[in-house]
Amino acid sequence: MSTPAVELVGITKRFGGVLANDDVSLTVERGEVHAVVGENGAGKSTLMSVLYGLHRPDAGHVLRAGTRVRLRSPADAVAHGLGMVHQRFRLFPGLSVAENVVIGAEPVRYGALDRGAARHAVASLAQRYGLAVDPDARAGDLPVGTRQRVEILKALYRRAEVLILDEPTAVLTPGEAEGLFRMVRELAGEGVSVLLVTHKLEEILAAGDRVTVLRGGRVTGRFATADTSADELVRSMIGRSLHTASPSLSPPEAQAPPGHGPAGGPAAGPYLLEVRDLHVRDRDGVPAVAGVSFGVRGGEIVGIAGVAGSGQRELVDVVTGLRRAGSGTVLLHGEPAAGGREPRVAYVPGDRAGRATAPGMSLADNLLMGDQRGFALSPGGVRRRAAELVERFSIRAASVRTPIAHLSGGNAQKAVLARELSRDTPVLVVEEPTQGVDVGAQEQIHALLSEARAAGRAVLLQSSELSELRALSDRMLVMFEGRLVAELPVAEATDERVGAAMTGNDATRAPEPSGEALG
Amino acid sequence: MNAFLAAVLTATAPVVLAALGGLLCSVSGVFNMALEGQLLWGAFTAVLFSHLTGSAWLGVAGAVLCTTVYALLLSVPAVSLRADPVVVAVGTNLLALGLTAFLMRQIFGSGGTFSSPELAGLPTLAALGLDVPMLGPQSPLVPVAFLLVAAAAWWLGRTRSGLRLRGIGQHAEAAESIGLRVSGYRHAAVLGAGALCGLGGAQLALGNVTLFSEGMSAGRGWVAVVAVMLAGARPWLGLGACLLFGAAEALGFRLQGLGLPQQAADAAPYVITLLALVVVAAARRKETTG
Amino acid sequence: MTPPPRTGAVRVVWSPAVVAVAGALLLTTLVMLAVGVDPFLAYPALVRGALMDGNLEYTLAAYVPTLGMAVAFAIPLRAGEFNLGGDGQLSLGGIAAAALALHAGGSFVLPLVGAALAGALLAGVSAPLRTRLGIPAIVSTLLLSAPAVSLASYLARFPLAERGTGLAQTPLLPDAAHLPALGSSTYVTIALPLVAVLTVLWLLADARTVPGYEIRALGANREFARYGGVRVNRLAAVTLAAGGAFAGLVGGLIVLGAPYRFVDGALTAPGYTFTAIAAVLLAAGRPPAIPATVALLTILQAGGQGMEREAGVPSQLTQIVQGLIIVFVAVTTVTRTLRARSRA
Amino acid sequence: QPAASPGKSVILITPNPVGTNSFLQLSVKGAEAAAKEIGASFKLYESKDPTSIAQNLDAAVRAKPTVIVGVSFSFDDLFATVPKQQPQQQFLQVDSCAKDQAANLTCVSFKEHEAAYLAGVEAGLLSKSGKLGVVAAIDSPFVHRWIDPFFAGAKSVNAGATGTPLYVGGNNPFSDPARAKSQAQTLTGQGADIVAAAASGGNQGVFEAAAAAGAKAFGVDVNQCAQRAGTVIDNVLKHVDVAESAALKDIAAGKAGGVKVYGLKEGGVGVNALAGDLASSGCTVAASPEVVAKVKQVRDDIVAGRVTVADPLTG
Ligand SMILES: Nc1ncnc2c1ncn2[C@@H]1O[C@H](COP(=O)(O)OP(=O)(O)OP(=O)(O)O)[C@@H](O)[C@H]1O
Ligand SMILES: Nc1ncnc2c1ncn2[C@@H]1O[C@H](COP(=O)(O)OP(=O)(O)OP(=O)(O)O)[C@@H](O)[C@H]1O
Ligand SMILES: [Mg+2]
Ligand SMILES: [Mg+2]
Repeated sequence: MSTPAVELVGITKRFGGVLANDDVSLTVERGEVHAVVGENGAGKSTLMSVLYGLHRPDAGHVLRAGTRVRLRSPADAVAHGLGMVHQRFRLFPGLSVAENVVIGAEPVRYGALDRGAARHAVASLAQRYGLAVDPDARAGDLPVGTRQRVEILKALYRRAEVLILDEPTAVLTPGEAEGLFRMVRELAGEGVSVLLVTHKLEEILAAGDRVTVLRGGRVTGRFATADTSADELVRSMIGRSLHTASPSLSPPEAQAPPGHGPAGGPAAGPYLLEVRDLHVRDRDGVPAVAGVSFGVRGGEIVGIAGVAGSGQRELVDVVTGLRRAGSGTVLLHGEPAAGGREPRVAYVPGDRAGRATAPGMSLADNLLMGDQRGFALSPGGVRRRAAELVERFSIRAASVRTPIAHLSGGNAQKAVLARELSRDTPVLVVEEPTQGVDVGAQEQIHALLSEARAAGRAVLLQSSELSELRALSDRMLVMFEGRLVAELPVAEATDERVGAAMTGNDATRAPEPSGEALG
Repeated sequence: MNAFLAAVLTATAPVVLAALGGLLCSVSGVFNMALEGQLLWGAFTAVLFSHLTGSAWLGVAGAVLCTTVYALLLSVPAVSLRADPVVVAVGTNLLALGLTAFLMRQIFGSGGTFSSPELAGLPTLAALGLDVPMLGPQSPLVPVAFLLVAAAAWWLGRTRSGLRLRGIGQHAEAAESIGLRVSGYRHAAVLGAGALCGLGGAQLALGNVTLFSEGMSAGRGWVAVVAVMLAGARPWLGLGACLLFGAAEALGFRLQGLGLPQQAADAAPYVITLLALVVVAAARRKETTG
Repeated sequence: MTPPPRTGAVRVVWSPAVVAVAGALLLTTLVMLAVGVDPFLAYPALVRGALMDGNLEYTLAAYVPTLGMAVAFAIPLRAGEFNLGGDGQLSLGGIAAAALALHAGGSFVLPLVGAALAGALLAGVSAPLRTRLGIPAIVSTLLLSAPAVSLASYLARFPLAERGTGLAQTPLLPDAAHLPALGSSTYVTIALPLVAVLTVLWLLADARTVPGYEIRALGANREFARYGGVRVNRLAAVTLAAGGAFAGLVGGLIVLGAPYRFVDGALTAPGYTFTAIAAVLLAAGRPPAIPATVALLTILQAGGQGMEREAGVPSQLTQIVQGLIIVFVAVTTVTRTLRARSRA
Repeated sequence: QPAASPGKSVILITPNPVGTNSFLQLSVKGAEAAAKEIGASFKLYESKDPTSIAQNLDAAVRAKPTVIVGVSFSFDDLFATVPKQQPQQQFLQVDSCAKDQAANLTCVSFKEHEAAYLAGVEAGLLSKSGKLGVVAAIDSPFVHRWIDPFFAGAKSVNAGATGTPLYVGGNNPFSDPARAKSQAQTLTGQGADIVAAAASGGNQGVFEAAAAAGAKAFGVDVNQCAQRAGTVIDNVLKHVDVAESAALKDIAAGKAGGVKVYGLKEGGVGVNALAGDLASSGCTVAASPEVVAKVKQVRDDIVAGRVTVADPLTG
């Protein structure tokens, strides 16, 4: 082989008392897709940040194409042909897509920005890699999947020879993720090296050439994907096998029989949540939910599938009381919801930094939200309660007083789940529960959701991972353009059928507004 | 009507220059409340250099230079040392008030007001052969102020550095992660604001009048801050806010002559600005919901 | 006066502050030497001017309104709203108290209540402007301030004016409305314990009550608070009004203390509002530190007058010194409270 | 500790920072001069607000000087009580007098309205348009002593004369020359050909506006004619320094107490037209001997009581 594109040699990085990276070495060849995996808090983001000049290592160094380089800032990294797509996007919300892509390396003509050239460059890059974006759209108005594309275009435009992707698929729909990996392979074919951080093992096995596994800041395994298995990777990551096959590891055929959760038996409780002929308009007055009706019984998990932007978000907002319905009703225990944030509905939002947490507040304060009652509040009590949750849900944090922003992404997600699952509500609404969460934690979270079902709660689950929906739900609803276009017992929810329904191509079974769901 | 327009333009020019500076800072993500003190410092140094050199233009140059240097007092703590720009501004405003009055006594030997027949004021446009009767007798810095707004609008929208400045203000981390030197741009914005305040101060002390008087910025920097808050990152809107404010003020003077109490005239610009804001906001609201 | 909600809070407050003051003193000494003022004369004069020779009374008299205005700014700030309209709320509260004392008679209670209400009303106007029209409070409070000051000034100049004097001021308020003095002092009145108690109550509410928690959450992330069932618009309005009430109350307290009348301009001239904002920002998101930062700035100002009197330091030099100290203190107590405010 | 100096001393307390206020500047000058003459040391305490006035007064009382001078109405409340509590201490109030005057309080006040009336007479005679203006700092009752009598004087010689006052106001009314200039321009734009300035630091702005419009102006307190040669007709003078230093010397000599009112009669107020150095004053009224003659006549009438000038403060 020729000189490696990048070599990280003996990287050690300490944050106060936390040893985030401990003597980590890693080599990426030209044209290689190199996956980095590990539990939440294993040090993946830190390692990538070191490579991209965001953190300076306490020890160790970086070789780029065989020569030692000093990366003191992202500017240095960019100059050395590195590009990074952060999981929390770093786009300029008020700038256009084209501006976002070219900024920092703008085409100029007669001293002024050459906006035509910028637009053209973006359009041709987008076309070449099959990334559909409108160069003139405002970045802040784009859906997440498109933002991801813009991030990638940014790196491509700069002709990054080493592309770092930190959990790129966490917010993508399966279709989008597939497109991304096609592009990754294509780039690799052109000689670009790709560093891919992810929790989704099937992605690694499908798209990666080699894998480096981190645990507790140390390298615990190096594999060629051709010679390894999901199980081996998991063992290397968490030091043991999973109790049961993780949903994201196993093909659908291996799943438990439909309608049977760990509690066993089909759900049969009363309807705790009912939605009748719901109509909702989005902020611009465009109908987002158009005549949706369904019900969720106690002891049942109902999954909602759909392409992003099909009305799921608005539906959840109305059910949780964060948005007013245009018309139609939401019934809880058979009574109409009171209006305003509904206290009988616990809710795990998909937008972690924007809605589910206040990043600047302490972990303890974040764990309290929704449960604050009465007038007096004892800070000590709040911290004790938080410590209990941290213990029970094995959240890794320096202390309950640390701002939640300092937790690794997966641990912040666990904190949100801990808070909502511990609330004693009849109805539980969950969006993207395992987004950015490692396989061990995924397993734990799935078990928790099943427990909630067993306890007789009604669970409404929205996820962009079909496999997750299949693994957990008793029934699946598919939304398309604001309507429920399919209701499938989980046994019938094959990729083909759900996929067809999600894209509006399924005429087999559109549920009646007053059908079985409302009994 | 011409006289009214001329009065508005004269009164507004220093505010426009200061507001433009504040707007650049705001675009770059620094909240600049130090405009009042910098305007005062600009007025003082303009008079000082005009007096020392006998040339109004050297006075202007001196004011621009000195106020840019003075702006380091904001830019270094707020940008490099990450101090709260508002607190620093409170300090530098106070400092400017004390320093100008103190230096005035030390240098000119008199307190209060300094004016002298030898003090060179800025010529009028007419004197330079550029008379525009519509605008009244204005100093050349008045059209310059308005042209600078146009230039800034173009620069922000159409140039490489303008785009980068906008990006930095919107998301500093994002800017950093594509290799932009955030603090460099912010320093430039704050110092540029200093230069503009220097220009504004020079216009105030050598254009609007030809003298220096303790505290003569008299709240113009605060009006500029309000204009920046209203305008966000849009220079034309900032200009509009300044002009609206100036027009309301000039109108207030005229109504005072008809018996309107002084207090009502004082309040008029604020009330009118707020009303305009309410009307615009309500109209926009109706548009989106209706 | 400060409850210690956390052990070591005092240490946290003081360690950077001590550095700041030391550095500022060094700088100031250099300025003094440069202009020929004897620091050995000036510094003792500063301390005496603030704390000794009977000056403590006046320092306390300035401390009380400044602390009150600091809380008036800090309460909405916790919810993420900026109240820059302190001067207007202060003036309106002051004139309301004067009007009530003159025309409604009775003790100081009603005027104080009226003052607080007037301030709350004025600040409260900013709430619907923000929730219904999207005009940020930082803009509307500032724009409403000047007209309110003008209104108070107009009332003092015409309908409520005292005849036969050269100043625009109301007549002397009736004795019954005067705030009872503490001990033999004229300027230290029950305003001191009143503001102190209210401040402590606010600090307790902030740290140890559910509304306090909700306000903090609202300030930290509005959507998060909404998600958690907090009535965000109402709470934001409440904090704005509460801030305004505090400012209005301060206006009333000033007017009902010596010289027992509303003198046009006298409430805004000392610049309580901006001193208070600086103090709150210096406290950098730690409310328990506010009484200390207010004390620091008040002592500087009161002591500055002492320097002028005793050491013959010209008042311009005092301003220079104060300006330098504030910049210096800002640098050493680095804060992150107000980053994205320019986008307001 | 710099305790009260063993010898004599004078402490002057201002109600506001001296800054651009020519009246306060003059009172400082007067006290300083008097202190020198009587061999006393002099200290200036500048106040910022009512509380700091009281604090300064307290400090002054502690320092036990020969005389404590308080300037303006702002001392009315304090001087009604403090002198009684400090019977050993001599006090002097300039420009006003506290109620129930104590024996150890001396007062000096001025009839500036008489001088303003004379200026009005000049303006009435010299105005062609008959439209007069005043640019004053703020609309306070005291300031009306420069406005109402000015217009009254003009009307007394020119029945058709009209007057418009404008107030600078705003954020810094006493030092906003640009705003003052703009207001003077408003007045000249409306046809006023004479604008009197009573705007402290803003006066020079008024003169500039008048000069640019070919109009004329009046100055205040001190001779401001030289500030804009050929534009300033005359000044409404108030000899604070003279009156104050006379009072201080009296007190030092043991003649304390009482109110000394300085009007035209006492020579405490006036206009440059009446001064001996009129020719060299730079004031344009010097070029109109007939106006000067009329002014002298009206002055004599006022002194003799044949004409009374209404005091806006009491009337
Ligand atoms: N800036 C920081 N300050 C303090 N601690 C940090 C910082 N960055 C990372 N850490 C800690 O270092 C450890 C490694 O974090 P890192 O973000 O690299 O994990 P990760 O592998 O990316 O986890 P996840 O999968 O949850 O994103 C964690 O314990 C984290 O809390
Ligand atoms: N303000 C901060 N102070 C200290 N550490 C921080 C701060 N913000 C983030 N961190 C740490 O920096 C690390 C990298 O942040 P990054 O934005 O990549 O999140 P992440 O943990 O990788 O989350 P995700 O799972 O969403 O990728 C995180 O592990 C976090 O612990
Ligand atoms: Mg990470
Ligand atoms: Mg992560």
